[in-house]
Amino acid sequence: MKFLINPYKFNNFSDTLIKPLLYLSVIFLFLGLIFSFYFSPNDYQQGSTVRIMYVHVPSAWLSLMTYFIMSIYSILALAFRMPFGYIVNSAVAPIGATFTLICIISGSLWGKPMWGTWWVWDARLTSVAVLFVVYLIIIFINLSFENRIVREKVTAIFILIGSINLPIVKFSVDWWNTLHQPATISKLSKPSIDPSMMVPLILMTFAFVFIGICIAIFRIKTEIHNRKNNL
Amino acid sequence: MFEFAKKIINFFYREYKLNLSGFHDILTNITFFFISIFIFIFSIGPDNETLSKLAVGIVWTLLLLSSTLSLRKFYKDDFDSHNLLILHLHGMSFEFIAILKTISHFIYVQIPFLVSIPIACIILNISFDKVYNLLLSFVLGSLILSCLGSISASMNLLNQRNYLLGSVIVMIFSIPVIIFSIGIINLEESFNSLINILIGILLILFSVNPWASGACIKLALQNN
Amino acid sequence: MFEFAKKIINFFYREYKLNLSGFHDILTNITFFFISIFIFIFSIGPDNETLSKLAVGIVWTLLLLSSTLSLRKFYKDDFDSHNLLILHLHGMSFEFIAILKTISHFIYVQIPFLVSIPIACIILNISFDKVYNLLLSFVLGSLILSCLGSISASMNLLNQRNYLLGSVIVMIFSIPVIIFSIGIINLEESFNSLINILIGILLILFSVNPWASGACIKLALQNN
Amino acid sequence: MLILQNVSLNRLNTKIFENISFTLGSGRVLILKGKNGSGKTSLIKTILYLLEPSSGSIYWKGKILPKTIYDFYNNITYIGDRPTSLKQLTIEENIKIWKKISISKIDYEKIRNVLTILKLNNYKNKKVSTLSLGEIKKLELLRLIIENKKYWLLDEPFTNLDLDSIDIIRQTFEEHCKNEGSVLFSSHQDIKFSKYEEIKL
Amino acid sequence: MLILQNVSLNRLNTKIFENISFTLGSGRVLILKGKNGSGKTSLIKTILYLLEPSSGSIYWKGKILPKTIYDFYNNITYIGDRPTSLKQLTIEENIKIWKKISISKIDYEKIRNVLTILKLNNYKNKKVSTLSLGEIKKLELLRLIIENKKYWLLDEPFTNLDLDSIDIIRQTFEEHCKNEGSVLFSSHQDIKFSKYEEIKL
Ligand code: HEM
Ligand SMILES: Nc1ncnc2c1ncn2[C@@H]1O[C@H](COP(=O)(O)OP(=O)(O)OP(=O)(O)O)[C@@H](O)[C@H]1O
Ligand SMILES: Nc1ncnc2c1ncn2[C@@H]1O[C@H](COP(=O)(O)OP(=O)(O)OP(=O)(O)O)[C@@H](O)[C@H]1O
Ligand SMILES: [Mg+2]
Ligand SMILES: [Mg+2]
Repeated sequence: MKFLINPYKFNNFSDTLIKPLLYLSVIFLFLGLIFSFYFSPNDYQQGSTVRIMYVHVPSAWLSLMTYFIMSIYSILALAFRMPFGYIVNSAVAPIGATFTLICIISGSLWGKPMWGTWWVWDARLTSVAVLFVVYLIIIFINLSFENRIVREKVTAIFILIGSINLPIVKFSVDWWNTLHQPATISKLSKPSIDPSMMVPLILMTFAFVFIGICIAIFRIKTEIHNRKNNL
Repeated sequence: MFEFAKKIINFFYREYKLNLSGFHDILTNITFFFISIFIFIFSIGPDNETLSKLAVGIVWTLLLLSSTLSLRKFYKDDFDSHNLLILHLHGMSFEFIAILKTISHFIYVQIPFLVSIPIACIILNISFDKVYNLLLSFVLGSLILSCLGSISASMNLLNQRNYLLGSVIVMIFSIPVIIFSIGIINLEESFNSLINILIGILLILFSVNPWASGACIKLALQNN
Repeated sequence: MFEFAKKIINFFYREYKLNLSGFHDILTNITFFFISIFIFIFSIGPDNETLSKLAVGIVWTLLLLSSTLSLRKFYKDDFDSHNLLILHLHGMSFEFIAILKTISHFIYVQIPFLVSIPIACIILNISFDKVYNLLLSFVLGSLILSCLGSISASMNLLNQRNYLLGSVIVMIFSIPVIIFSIGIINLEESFNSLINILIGILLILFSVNPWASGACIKLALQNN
Repeated sequence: MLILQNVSLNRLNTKIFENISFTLGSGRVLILKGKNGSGKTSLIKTILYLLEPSSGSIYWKGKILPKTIYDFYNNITYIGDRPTSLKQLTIEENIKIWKKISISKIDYEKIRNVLTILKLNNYKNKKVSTLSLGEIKKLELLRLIIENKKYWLLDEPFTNLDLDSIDIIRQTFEEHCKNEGSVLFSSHQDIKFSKYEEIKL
Repeated sequence: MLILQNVSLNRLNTKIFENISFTLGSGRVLILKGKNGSGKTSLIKTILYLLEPSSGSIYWKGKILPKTIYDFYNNITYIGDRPTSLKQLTIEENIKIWKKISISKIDYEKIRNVLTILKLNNYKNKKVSTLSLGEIKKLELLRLIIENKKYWLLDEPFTNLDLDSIDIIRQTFEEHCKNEGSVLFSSHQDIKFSKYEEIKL
């Protein structure tokens, strides 16, 4: 697992990994789209708008996941002095921001038929909005500070402080009663969702994961390349 | 004539370089706007009804804030580094510089805000039929604020005695404007007549601004 | 020891001279504060009950927004004219300078605000028994804002392009502070525990601030 | 041709200088000399008509000045005593802005040559805020080449420059004069020109 | 006594200077010379330990520098290449602030004398923003007298000054050296001292 913390190993390993990942993401996306449009039932309450879920939920999970990964790498970078962490941070932040944006847009498209408004200020939605802004600030810090050392440190510290927001996003539905759906799929015990909906959801989740990893690999590789040339 | 147009374009190119180092600067502006809205919501509470009642006021306050935030940059930096003088020596009268600066303030500082107003309407639950009126009044209002900002920023260059005139009285001038514009959204019947009043104020300010700002800049250059 | 105290006093004398001549900035802030209050009154309508319900939140947000107005002055002027360096050569470490600057920001920028809060309370119909709690939470809150402001202003020294970024960072960090302080006023039973949380945040920031700001100033001096 | 006739200036009710008269024709170098505070900078600003002379008059091409001021401006390059380049931008970006502002038709090749002569070529993509004082001054002086005007008005152009650079600038002035240009500048240093006049303030 | 041993400096991965060694003892004048961009300002900042040398070491009173830095600071006056006086205040207010900041015990009579010598006495109540460049520079140099330290580090102290003022400053330096003080400064101008050393960069 050295390739997860060493830029040179990563570079080599990702070269062998990238092709299968590309194939996998295309396949899963294809299957997922087919399943979510043709082989899944309409919800008895929501009609066909339920299909938004197959975009909404994976992107929501991934936005949280990406931030979690960034937090881990920030710790690695700050506490264990692994510069690869900084590389990952700056490469992955825009991807996370995109997932969050997709989550928000799909959520509000879903919310209009379900709740009657695009947006309410309940705890879940608000904390996701804050998450999005945090992502944006991370990107801005990366773009605005000229001194690389400062930029990296500030970003990592900011990511760590911002990670307070993660549990709030995740558990806000349990802690406060809100409009938003409480955890049904990702419950630790038994998921309370119909299998015919579960399949496309899982397929789409994998598709999103693979696509995300592919883009991340490209971005990390260019970042490593840039650093080599600047130094 | 052709050269004249070129000069204007080049002026805006320069302002662009000064104000924005890239697209992410505009995005930062917009983010600032949204975070401010968040903070209002956190402190006022997420009750939908009060929110949509307060929404117009919130957006106005933020517009006012953003234009006071950028007042310092309006002329000060260029004045201190003698760049206003250099521009003048390239054949632009101070009045003309004032006009161009006002327009570029509108373009580079206010427009990023105006663009985000429709989204703000969504998250603040302003009904969509109001958006058109709202945008119209905001465009007029922010043009007025740009003119007022130009006058007050140029007065601030004289800074020694006139600071009271500079910032504060100009802000007080903006009160009637804001009252009118808020009225525009709430009383829908008299929309046209109120808009006309706003346009009137704008025209007056737009024609006063070059003379006032130009004179202040000139005086400031003599005293410095 | 005696000399040390003298140094601190003299530092504040200098800050006084610096800030007083920039008095119009403070005035601009206060005017902004009151104009915004008027804007809200106009957009809500003078309905007393909603007003006094929302008042605390509004005042808080305005406090926050206007303290971001003054961020630019925090270190920038002294840094550009090398005065921070001169102060350092007179035996003050950058950390110590950061502490003193934060305190002087509190004294010369925030306190004028705190003084105007009672007036705002009258305008906004906040009942007088709440004023004590309100003031206490505001004093703590504005100290926290001063610390945050110091950190972000010193970070902005390293970032000549995008000065709004500092404000944005301050604002996102102040969200929890605002949530807590608003809680203080609304839930009167748990007053003490919430105040303790605020004090906790303040202490953390107050001890982090010198190191963070000091490091940033030092780096900025090296790169400039 | 620029003619000053008995020009005097007051600032804040104190007399700065009195009865200055001279002519700046083509092919000439005029050097303003005088102690600190004797009014060299003020005189240059008076010529630019930023300060109004309290008595006397200034003629440009035979006409009294404020009337033909924009034609006058069109023929001069003024370089003041403080840097005007934008600190947050690089040398190249600054040059680009200056070129655009003055609608200069000079081709980039020539500018690059001058940059090489001034030893700034390696710093083209460095931000002005990270240059040394002398480098900034040389960058300022580049405006002379970019704007390509006939009359040059300069306020202390040699401060912060090393001896080599001073010589390069001096040569540039001489050459400019050979091509019918004219130069007026203030300086505390003694610079030797083949032909020049001094104005004592 | 300040000793530099083989000090080198890199900035942004480019070498600025290499292997500089010298000793600044009491009663000596050291002049830094070099072309624009050769690193004079950077060297002075390195001595102040604002920039960390990439190799070599600096000793103050026999101890390596960052350890005794505040004692070192306590013995020097540094005057940089840009004005630090507060523009919106008058000369007198600036002097008062400097006196307070450096907890100087010098009496006001002496300062007034110096002001008279520098011909600034008439402008005491004028704002710094309305002074001429040379007057501002002279005001800056007043800090040497106010702070009354033994080691003077100056970056281009003679720019913008007229010949008379340069001579006054030169004499001040010489006198300071006679009283066991020492002076290190950078300059592009040739100033004649009775006894001095040059460091080429
Ligand atoms: C803009 C508005 C919305 C945002 C920002 C948002 C955000 C999120 C987030 C962050 C998650 C992941 C939570 C987790 O991993 O536990 C999530 C999950 C989910 N959301 Fe939304 N959502 C929005 C609107 C909606 C709407 C309108 C619906 C449907 C009525 C909905 C239904 C769901 C469901 C069913 C899940 C899966 C819950 C689970 O089992 O974990 N969301 N949403
Ligand atoms: N902040 C900085 N970052 C990177 N490089 C810098 C910085 N400041 C200066 N330099 C570079 O370091 C070199 C030396 O600069 P320095 O200011 O020390 O020169 P100097 O000898 O004082 O020149 P001058 O005589 O023009 O004042 C220059 O080439 C300059 O471009
Ligand atoms: N804005 C101003 N208002 C009032 N007086 C001024 C102003 N600017 C300069 N002065 C005064 O006018 C006199 C001449 O100033 P000026 O800047 O023209 O001198 P200078 O010859 O350029 O001096 P230096 O050689 O120091 O640059 C000085 O005594 C100065 O104090
Ligand atoms: Mg001068
Ligand atoms: Mg230098």
